[in-house]
Amino acid sequence: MSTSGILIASNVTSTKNPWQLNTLEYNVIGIFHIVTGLIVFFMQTGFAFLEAGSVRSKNTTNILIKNVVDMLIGAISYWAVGYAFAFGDGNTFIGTKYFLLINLPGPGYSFWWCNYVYAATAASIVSGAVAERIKFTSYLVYSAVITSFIYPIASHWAWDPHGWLMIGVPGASYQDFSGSSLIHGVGGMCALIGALFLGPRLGRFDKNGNPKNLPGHTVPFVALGGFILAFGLITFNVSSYFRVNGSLDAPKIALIGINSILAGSGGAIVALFTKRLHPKLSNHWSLLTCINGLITGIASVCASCNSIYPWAALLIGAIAGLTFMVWSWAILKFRIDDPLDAISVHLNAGIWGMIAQSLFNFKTGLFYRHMDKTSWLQFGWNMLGLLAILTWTSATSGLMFLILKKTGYLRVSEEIEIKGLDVPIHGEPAYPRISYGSGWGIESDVEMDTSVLMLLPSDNEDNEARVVKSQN
Amino acid sequence: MSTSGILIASNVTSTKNPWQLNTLEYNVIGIFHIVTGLIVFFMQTGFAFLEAGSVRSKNTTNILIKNVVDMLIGAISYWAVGYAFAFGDGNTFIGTKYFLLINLPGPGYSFWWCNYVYAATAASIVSGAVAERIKFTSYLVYSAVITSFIYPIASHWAWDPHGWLMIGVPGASYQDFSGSSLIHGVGGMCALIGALFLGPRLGRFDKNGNPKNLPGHTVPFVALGGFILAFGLITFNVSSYFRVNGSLDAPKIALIGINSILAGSGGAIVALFTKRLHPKLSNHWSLLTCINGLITGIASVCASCNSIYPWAALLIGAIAGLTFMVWSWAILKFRIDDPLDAISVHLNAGIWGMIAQSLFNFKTGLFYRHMDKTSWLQFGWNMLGLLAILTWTSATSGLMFLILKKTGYLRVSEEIEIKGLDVPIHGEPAYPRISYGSGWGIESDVEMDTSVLMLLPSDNEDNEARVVKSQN
Amino acid sequence: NTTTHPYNVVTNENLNEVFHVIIGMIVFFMQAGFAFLEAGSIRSKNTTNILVKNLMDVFIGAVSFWAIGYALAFGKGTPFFGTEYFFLIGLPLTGYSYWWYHYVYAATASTIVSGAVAERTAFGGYLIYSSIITAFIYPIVVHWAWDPQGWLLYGVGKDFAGSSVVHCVGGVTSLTGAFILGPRIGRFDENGKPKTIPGHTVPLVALGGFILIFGLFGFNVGSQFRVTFYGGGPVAALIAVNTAMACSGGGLTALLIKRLHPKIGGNSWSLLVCLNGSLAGIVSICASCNAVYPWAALLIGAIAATAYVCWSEIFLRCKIDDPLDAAAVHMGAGIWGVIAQPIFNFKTSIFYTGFTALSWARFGWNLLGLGCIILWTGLTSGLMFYLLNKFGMFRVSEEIELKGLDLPIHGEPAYPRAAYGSGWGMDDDYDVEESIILLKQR
Repeated sequence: MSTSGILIASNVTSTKNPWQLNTLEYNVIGIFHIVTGLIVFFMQTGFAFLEAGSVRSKNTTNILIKNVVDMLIGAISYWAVGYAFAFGDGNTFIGTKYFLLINLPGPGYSFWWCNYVYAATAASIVSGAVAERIKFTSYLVYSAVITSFIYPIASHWAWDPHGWLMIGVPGASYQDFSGSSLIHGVGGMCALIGALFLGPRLGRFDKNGNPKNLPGHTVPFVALGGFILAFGLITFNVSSYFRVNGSLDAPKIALIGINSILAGSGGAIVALFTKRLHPKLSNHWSLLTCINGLITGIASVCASCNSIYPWAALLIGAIAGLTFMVWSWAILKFRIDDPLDAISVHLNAGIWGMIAQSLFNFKTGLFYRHMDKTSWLQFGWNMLGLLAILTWTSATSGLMFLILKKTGYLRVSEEIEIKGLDVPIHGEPAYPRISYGSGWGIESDVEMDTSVLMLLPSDNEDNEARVVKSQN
Repeated sequence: MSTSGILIASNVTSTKNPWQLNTLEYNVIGIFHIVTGLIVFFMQTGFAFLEAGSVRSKNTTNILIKNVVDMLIGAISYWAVGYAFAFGDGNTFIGTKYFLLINLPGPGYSFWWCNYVYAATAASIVSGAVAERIKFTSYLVYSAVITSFIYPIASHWAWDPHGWLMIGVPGASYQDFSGSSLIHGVGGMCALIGALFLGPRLGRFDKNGNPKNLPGHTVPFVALGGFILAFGLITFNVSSYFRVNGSLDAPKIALIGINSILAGSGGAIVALFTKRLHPKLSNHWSLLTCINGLITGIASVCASCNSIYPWAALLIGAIAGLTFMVWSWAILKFRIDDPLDAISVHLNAGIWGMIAQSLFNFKTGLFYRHMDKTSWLQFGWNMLGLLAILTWTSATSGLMFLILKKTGYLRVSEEIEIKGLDVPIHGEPAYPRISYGSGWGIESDVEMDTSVLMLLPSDNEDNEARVVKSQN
Repeated sequence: NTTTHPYNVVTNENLNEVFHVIIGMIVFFMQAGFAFLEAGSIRSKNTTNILVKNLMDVFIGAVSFWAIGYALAFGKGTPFFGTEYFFLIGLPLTGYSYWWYHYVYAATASTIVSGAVAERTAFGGYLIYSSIITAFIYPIVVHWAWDPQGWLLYGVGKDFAGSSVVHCVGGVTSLTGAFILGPRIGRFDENGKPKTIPGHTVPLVALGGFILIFGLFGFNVGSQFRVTFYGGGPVAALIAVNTAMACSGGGLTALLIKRLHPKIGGNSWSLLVCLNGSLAGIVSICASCNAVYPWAALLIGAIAATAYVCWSEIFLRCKIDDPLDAAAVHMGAGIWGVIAQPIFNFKTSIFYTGFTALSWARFGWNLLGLGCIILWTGLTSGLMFYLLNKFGMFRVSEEIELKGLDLPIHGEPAYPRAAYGSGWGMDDDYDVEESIILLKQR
């Protein structure tokens, strides 16, 4: 970020540069940002399908369009004001330059690109928790507010050199490498507030308040989303290593990759086995639990993946998998309805990730500095920062959701919720019956082979006969 | 592949590097590993969906969770022991350093990352062949054994400078650029042994031993898997070119990409046309055959894609497409049930790839050295290595599957196999009926347009009326 | 020994080409995007058909661009076509990454067509037209516009990443194909009124859309072929930013038009229109993404989406059945993109140079090039489709069209009924929880 300002986009074509080395370095860095940023951008697909598979078929188009639109709205609002609030110099609280990217120096563009995809991620997290019942217009509003205001200001505090958390106190400054608290914490907290204001889906809890399972309609889509998210989140962590020109920078990036996959593995495997072995749970090998454990694990090493050993990553992930199970149980106890477990995954990972970072960091962690004063100071500052970020997020998003609720824009009508959002609001049922089926009589549960055999010879003859005929 | 990579890994341990340019080069190399490794990692998604689409809907969650878990288990076991066995110096047979990555020098991290994704690939191949009938616990065991023991030792032989195949004899050393034999051969052989020990799925062969078609439940998932695999496998080959700093290294990388896609094209087109035109086959333009031909083609140039001309790649791929059809027919003749044709694709590609490499390599191939002594020696050494690798794999995986079978952990009960694995074992049917359908009367085959028109105006009014009401 | 090598040059070259290869991979993945956008937009009875076509595009494209296409496009020769490097023979090593990158472009141009002619094209005819596009029609246009020898490049116009070269070629071919093929049975009723034929799976369309947007970002960024000059990285980043802005402008504009315009649709928030709008936005910014400011990109994208909606309406009025709106998106937005380039370019455009003669010449040259490209593509593809149609190889029989292509032609229904259902009694509307409890007691 401390770009020793070189050039603006309009005069970058000069090929003569006395500092060839610098050029190369800047180019390598730029390319690295762009390529990894592209992959992180692809993560939007992951969220979309994780969510699409987890809702009922009657709301599928709705959840997909939300995920498409939030990346589009995110781009515009992060371009217009978000980036300026986050990285436009300014004071310790908020940035004030580069609105609409005006006067942004050249190297800022790749930085914008990376940070835009992060902002879009923070907004996407929320859509899972409020799925199947929020109004589309209200969704448009809150995703704009998150990417233009709530998230940028939090990231200004912690990631801009002018931010008060980044400046810190002598001996300590906020350490959140790739956003356990800033992205997952902010996203997860907004999700919690949103789910609280919206209330549970109809039918989620019976009269006695016991939860009823509302299964998602297509497990393979959930798995697709999970795979893409794993791919994207690992790249996310890797891409947060913003400079790649120093000695041993590449190995450190690889370390980040390794830590991410090990933490994900720890989280997934622990969650999987907990679900299988805990006497009070259903004792199934659950795919959904496994995927949520995976995401929680990776999200919880975001804060520390550049500065812990692989074994610590595995441990952090494993504990995250466990806390996920606890959070998920507690959220249900409080009768909060979160169709995607977004709160238990992201908010949990944000909080635990910041704690773990303060414990296991191999330079400043409590365990490595034998709990000396500096490491306690660092721990305290991290906790303070985490608290500040979560308070900020819950206050602002609470206000926003409150206003939306008061004006009646928050939740769809009961009829639409029960009958499904796709048809009345989007006019596009996800699986129109009329487009299914063929005319070859396979529709009924006829024995497959027989019918193929039955059909084919005559068909082929017909077909070939026709071809021959038309050629004559 | 690994000569240059491992040299980098072992030479650059000093953190002080006077050569800034060297730093840059190492960084570029590291970034290249990491980014391409990430894309190869995404290939897991490809395997998952290729397999999910090819099984029946009652086993979909099962196959998906297997593919999620094997990449996670792979990470842990390759971190704990796999990498040490493969690249931890040691003797000609096995490596002995870097268990748990302890004391791994910096550049080794990006090397670990790339090799981990390769190991996970080798393990994933197997899950297709044993689909729809293997126990989940047994799956956990074998994917751990493959990634921690069977594959790493084979790759130590051929890719570590200490391995006996790599050292070779004067004038010849094993040539398998990106793993025709090491990844596809090992994976395919494990698949064969697994399918043999498990026996066919119930209903796959009738009383007279004639095969019955058990079609997969969703062709689009198969296609999704195929596309992702093509993307991943081409990157796989490209990423195996471990250094990118030499003069003309980048063109060679591009050559690898070109050879891969041409071989894939050759394989796919030949398989497609064989299926269409061969009088004894069903004469359809078959998508599944086309995808399998594609994978076989790319896998068979793994061994040689850095050292053949594009026309040779096309030819190798085309022959691979043909041998795929033959293998597929033969496997069925022997009444081995391989739901994904994993054996015919990968084992076939492994064997043919090594032969083709010895024929068409433009430096050492039989055709280019006019069958002189050196090229025959090279050919012999390659065949010996292939034989050794396949023998090693079949012996160890045979023992493993035998033990699993004897202890009764290998195959699910008949009831569960017939009724499907998803519900009893995973508690998550892939498409829960309860989550389908909406309340808007589109379910029946009502004419789409009419019903939309019928619904919308009244809905909107209702909706708006309700909004107004709630605002008051 | 690497420590004595002349590093700078080598690293520059390597960096450029490594960048091409990696970005090329991402663009390659875009094929999957097209495949799923199309697969979700048609009826289930033709799903396997459209998937196998999109897959074959990759292979046919590779073989024909290797054999002939690259030679026509980038071999030395005349200003109109190249004559060297057939089968890549004699290609210098440094040409390989160039081939790889342009191959993925070529495959893109031919894939666009399959959407417009979906659900009714015969497979044999498809194989033929797809090879001709990647071997002949598209490479010649590329030679004109992007080869140093091409006659269009001698001029002053610019098409940075193929608004005209890739997307117009694909779009115009789609248009002629859809026109000659005629509409699907049942698309227009007796009075000529269009009837909606919805696609069978919206999530697959969304999947395709996401992958396409991802791939098109790579497409635009990767078109910055040299990234090692002073400031090369920032320009690549500017391209990504501009693409994001155009994509957003397009998607949101199309979404709002569909929601608010009284005459279009049911005033719903339409996912499909939103996706097509964002694609149109990216298509239109291809020509200028390296040389406009982000606000201009937003504007260009928004106008492109409007153009897409209008073109789509026009084609429907003309009773041209394009199931994917491929012509409206790629041709409509592509034309606008080439026109927008000389208007908004911050170095050479009309407004930024104060209406100089040179900037007007640039504008004119872009229009001329655009006209020539459309004319060439329209004529050659029209002739090709006409001949295919004449010989009865273009369209399947009425029976197969009505009953679906998957079974008779491919033998692989996309969702075989026999593969569905389990034996656990979960298939009726049983309460999931109860049945799980039931099972545990077992």
